[in-house]
Amino acid sequence: MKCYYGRIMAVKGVSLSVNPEEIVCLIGANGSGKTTLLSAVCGLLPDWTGEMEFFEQSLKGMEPPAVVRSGISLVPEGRLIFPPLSVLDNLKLGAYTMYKKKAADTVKKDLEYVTGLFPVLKERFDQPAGTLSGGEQQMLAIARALMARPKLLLLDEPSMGLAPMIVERIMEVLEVLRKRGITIVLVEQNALAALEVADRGYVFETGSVVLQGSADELLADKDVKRAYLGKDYGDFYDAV
Amino acid sequence: MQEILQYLFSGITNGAIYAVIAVGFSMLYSSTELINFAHGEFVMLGALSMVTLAAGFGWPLVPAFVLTVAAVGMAGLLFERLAIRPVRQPDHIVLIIITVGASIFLRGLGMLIWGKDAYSMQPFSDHPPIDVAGAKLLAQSIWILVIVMALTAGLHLFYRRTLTGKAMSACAVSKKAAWIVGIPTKWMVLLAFALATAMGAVAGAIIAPVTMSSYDMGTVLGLKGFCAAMLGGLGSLWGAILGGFLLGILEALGVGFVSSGLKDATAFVLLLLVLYVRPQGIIGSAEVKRF
Amino acid sequence: MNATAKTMTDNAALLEIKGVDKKFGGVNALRDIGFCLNQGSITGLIGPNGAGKTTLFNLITGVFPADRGEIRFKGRPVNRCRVHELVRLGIARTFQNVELFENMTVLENILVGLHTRTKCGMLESMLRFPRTIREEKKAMTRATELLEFVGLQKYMHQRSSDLPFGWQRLLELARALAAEPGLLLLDEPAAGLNMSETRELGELIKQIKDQGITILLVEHDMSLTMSISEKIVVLDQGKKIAEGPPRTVQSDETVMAAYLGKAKK
Amino acid sequence: MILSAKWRTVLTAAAVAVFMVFSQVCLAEASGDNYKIGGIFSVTGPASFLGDPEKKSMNLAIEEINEAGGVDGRKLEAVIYDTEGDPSKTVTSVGKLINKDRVTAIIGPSRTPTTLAAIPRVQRAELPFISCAAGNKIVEPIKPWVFKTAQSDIQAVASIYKHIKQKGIKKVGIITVANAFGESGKEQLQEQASDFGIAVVRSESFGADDTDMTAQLTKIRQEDPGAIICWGTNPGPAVVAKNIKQLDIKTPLYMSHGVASPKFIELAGKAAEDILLPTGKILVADLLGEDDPQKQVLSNYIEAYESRYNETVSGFGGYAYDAVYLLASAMKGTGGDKEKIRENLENISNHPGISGVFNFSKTDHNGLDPSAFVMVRIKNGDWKLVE
Amino acid sequence: MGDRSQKIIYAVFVLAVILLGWGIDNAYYLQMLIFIGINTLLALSLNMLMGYAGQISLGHAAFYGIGAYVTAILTATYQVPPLLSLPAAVCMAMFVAWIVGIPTLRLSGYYLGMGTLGFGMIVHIVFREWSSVTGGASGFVGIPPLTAGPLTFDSERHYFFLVWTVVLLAIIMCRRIIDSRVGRALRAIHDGEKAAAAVGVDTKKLKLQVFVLSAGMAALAGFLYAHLIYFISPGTFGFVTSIRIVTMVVIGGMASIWGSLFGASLLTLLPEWLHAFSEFEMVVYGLILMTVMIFLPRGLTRGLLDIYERYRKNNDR
Repeated sequence: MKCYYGRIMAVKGVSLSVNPEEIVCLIGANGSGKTTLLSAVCGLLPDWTGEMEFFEQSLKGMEPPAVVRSGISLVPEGRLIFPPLSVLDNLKLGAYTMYKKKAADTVKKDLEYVTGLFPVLKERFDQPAGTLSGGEQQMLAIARALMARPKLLLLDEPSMGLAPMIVERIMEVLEVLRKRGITIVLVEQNALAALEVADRGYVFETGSVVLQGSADELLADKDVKRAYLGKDYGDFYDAV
Repeated sequence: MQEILQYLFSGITNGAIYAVIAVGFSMLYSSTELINFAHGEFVMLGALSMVTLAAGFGWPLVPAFVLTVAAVGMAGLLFERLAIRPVRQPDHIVLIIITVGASIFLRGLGMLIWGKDAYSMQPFSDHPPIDVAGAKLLAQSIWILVIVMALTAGLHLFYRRTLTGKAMSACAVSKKAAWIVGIPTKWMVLLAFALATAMGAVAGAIIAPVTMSSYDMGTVLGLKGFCAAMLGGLGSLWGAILGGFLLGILEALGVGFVSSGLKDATAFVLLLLVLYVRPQGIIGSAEVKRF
Repeated sequence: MNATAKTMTDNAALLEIKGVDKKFGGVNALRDIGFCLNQGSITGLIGPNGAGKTTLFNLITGVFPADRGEIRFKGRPVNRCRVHELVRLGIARTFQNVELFENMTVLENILVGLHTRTKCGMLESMLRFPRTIREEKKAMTRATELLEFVGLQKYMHQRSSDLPFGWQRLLELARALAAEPGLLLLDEPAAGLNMSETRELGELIKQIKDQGITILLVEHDMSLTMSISEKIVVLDQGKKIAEGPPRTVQSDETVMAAYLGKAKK
Repeated sequence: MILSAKWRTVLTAAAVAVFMVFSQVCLAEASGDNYKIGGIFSVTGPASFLGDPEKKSMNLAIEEINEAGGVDGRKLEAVIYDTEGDPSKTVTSVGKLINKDRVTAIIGPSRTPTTLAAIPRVQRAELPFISCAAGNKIVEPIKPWVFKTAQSDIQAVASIYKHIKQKGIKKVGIITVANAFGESGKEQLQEQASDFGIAVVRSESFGADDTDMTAQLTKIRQEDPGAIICWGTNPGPAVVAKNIKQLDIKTPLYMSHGVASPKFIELAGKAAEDILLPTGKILVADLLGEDDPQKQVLSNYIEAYESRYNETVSGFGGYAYDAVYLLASAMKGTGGDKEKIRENLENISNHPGISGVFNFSKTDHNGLDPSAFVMVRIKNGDWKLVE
Repeated sequence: MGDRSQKIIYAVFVLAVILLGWGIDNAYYLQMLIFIGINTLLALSLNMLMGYAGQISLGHAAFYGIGAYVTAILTATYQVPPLLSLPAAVCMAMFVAWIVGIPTLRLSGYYLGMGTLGFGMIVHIVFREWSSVTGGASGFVGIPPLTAGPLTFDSERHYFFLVWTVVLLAIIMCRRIIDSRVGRALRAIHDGEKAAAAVGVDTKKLKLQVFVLSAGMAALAGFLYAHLIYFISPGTFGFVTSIRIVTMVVIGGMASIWGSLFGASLLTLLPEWLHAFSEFEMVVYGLILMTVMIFLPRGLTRGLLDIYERYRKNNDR
């Protein structure tokens, strides 16, 4: 079993693949095309060419509801929770496709499971989601995505704007999830934190993959730093 | 004192009607960011269907009411499918003109079906007016209030308790976020249309006994409802209810203490003041949107 | 590190930022930011996502006022100035996502850029006085010059939205230059450009600097930022964490940590 | 590129504009040997309850006259346009009638504002013009070419006040609709009150589309008037009647002739009981004595209208019916000469019509006196003559 | 740019006006053309505001009404010569626009629409209720025909030339504004208010200016209307008219001067043609409006051009 992402024009012909039950992280500076790629996978962007397959099923022309039903959930950048709704309602909406599959019983179990992962959420069930702190909101966003029982979980910048402690906690949860058999694609700017949990990584620069390899290899590679902080001062024009 | 009470009764009755119409506007706006200028015409369809079924065909009230609301809701559904969804460039001004076109079309249709005359029908119950400290409260007013309250409570429960209701509010909060979690937003929009127009039909059906219904009654009611929705805050259920009652009561007091000729002016001056001071409406908190 | 900034102040500061705070609904977007931009220099403003670069940008360009602190341009406080007043004073900007007037031609875009440098009001345009015509001619010449500078003179009469993205960037740059700014703020000018386009842009920015225009650059493309900036200011989570010449900043521990995250093990 | 795109825009627009204009020109018809009579009524729009029966009555009258051999052997031909109650539309329609259809005379419009908008044009075109609207401004001051057949508010108000005075009531409250009809009624009510020794203690208004008038009525009730007079056209007054019953106000309620149609009783239902109003004799035609000069005309009209259109006769169609007959009799022997028709119209006397017996003169272009009205009371859902 | 072609267009336009003016003997057609002219002015005025500056107004009939009522009151009640009442009417409307514009133009989107709508309603109610001055709901009678020195515009032909001269001048003015510094700034506001401010356009001031200008033009149309019909009543200046003006602009094509002319012509003539449908008139009218907007959202002028272009491309292939 393998899932492939084919060539995508918007991000200049990227090809990559993710194996089941692994954590793959996509790192790179802002605007390097990581988020665009995730949006395309989820069906948010209709304009892409190339091929994308998930468990040998093409994702071409699928709209987000269908993508979610097929087992891919996205934790979007900026979380996109529903602030006026309660935490519980947010979670229940995450299970919208499950309810529609007439699997209301499993929803209850899932609810217990995700609140087991993030006990904070249980304490705040009835609060409007907008009143949560940033870290709690991020947890809620992940929990909400899990409610749809994804086989593949896509996370876009889960560490953005969060304290290191919370980032650590979230990364721990990702490892737990992987053990439960969920495949994870992690888009991160915080490369070190991401590479620590990931099995493999791809480094993006201006819309294409410039490096790929196992997490350990990448951690050791100096070029990773280059992708973020640029070549040394002066090298640039010398190269011209 | 007795007069003030009487003004209040009058205001509350009208206000309740404005409120239901405003809820229709608000509901549609929160799901689609569209102002339906044909909404008043759906009120007209509701009123005239109710009169026809109840007074014309002599149906009992309940089935007549249910059929009216369901039929107009269906009309709203058709409206979305035929006139709103095919729009190639869903620019706000374009959508406004389409709904204006729809309002003219529906008015014309109403005239073809029911002719140019006005119709009236019996109140829901034949109870004499109730005397409260010398002021008279109509039985129909109580009916209207009860129905409006039941409806509000129902909507509140729908939004709070049912998955579909929650999904609709989620759509209203952020269409993208709703889409990501797998909520079929297009269906939600369709549902919003059906519900909003059904709301209009309810308004029409409950006022049919207190006033005269004719094919051209919709424009003014639509405008007042729009006004009320704006007053309370576009996109908020409670804002619409509050705006409706506020508008109705202030109009009645305006008649009582200012001048009956300036009654409508009272409403619009109030509206302008609210817009200038607090453009998001009394309850609304949504950011002021632009075209 | 903050000390290094002071030592660099050779020329007069064109823009001074002192102790600026900005809150959004309880969240501190910026906390106690302060630095100077020297006349005729290129300064890079960098930092990870959500560091507050855009907020700072918006404060300098007058989109909203600072909660606390002071911003001085040419020695004059500009905290409360509205956007268009700042342009008149000489602060011009470009946008991250390129905000061109899409329904207008390339030439017209530049002519709008000349807005602050021309005067004719509505009545004058209606009656078309000789002065109006003269002014229009002058504006036209100037616009053509600017288009030549960025190399778009051939496409004057095309709709701006029909240009390829890279050229749209150049057009926006030319439009900002039309306002004859003393300070030019560039918000991610290289985003969406390919390598060679980025190089050309770098050259262009240097040329602009050589005309005596001070530049503040927010850019993720580090190759570009590091190679043309004389000074780099680094923000993280609303705070300034470093300031200095590129080489120093590149090897700064705090900066590394902010970008790459802290190593756990 | 740009230049040519612009050119095409202009050319398209120009071509379409020219096409639109000329397609109209080509449609212009040649006039035959018939006398063309123009009709402009608000067949749709808020005053359609007036315009619709007027249009039908005009057609009816013309058919009748043609069946009887026409005028001097020449047939009449009706050209009718809809004003929608809108002054600008009226002006274009009048222009169309005068210049395109080249009619001999014009009948209508149904409402006072539209009539006032039409007057300057017909005056200039020197065309006999018989309005079907109630407003007194139409014939006051006298304009040579302008006549009207509808009873004026003056006579209606006079009839009501006469009745109130007989009952010994001194104070009245009035509630009028906020449009031209209501306003003109209000003016007359306030002007004539002192002539009858009556005081108007409270004057309120309501919007034509209002759904509830209890607030206004509450305000009137505070003044404790001896009678309430409501001046409006359907459906507003029906709401007023209902509200008065609901507020349990026992004061006698008078209505204007604007609601003199069975539709009002249908709308107001039980609330219509005991309401008093002045009306042309048409509503009570069968109650009139055989000696009444209008009896014959009325029963003929009612029978013809009801069998032709299969609906109950309304109180308003008669205005147009009268206008056609008045015009036809004035046209006799003129050969279509407009000045002669005008003179003949001014000399008509003792012409029994639907709305009354017409006696036109140089100083009276309405030709009706208060006897055109009878007071009726609504009893058991029907009209009863009040002595 | 296109200076010469513009001159040719104007020449064609003048020629067309002269030809139509002399060629048409039937006063009815002249009258229709006069109405088209007045409506073109209205559409043009709103197009400046809505099409070019991107600010919607659902109460434009108010300014139309102010123009008509001011001249009516001045000329009929106070016997002021129309030549003097013209500036008074226009200035009055502009003044009101200025006062109202300051708070209203801060709003945007539906809120701006609602604000202008409310303003329009209030003005309409004032016309209706202030009967001692405006004649109230029954309308204002006795407006004199237009005279200017030795000229009297009391025949359709004269009025036709007057109105279309005004329209031509208005078109030239608008064209000039649009092609000028101010006009470019306006269009810039429409394309992106943020970016416009960022290049130094005082968006607030400019929006207010164009609102005032637009009000003045609408008042001019009102002035012409009053002296054409000699009678005005509040009903002409209500909500329905405001919406009709918006419809003219949108159907004709936003931000297109010739589109205004086209939209105004179409919406003036359409009801005349639809009379053939009698009872079905409203239904057909509504349907046409909806269909045009659904399939040609950029308005008829642009839409038809697009279709023509597509057709040509297909044929070339």
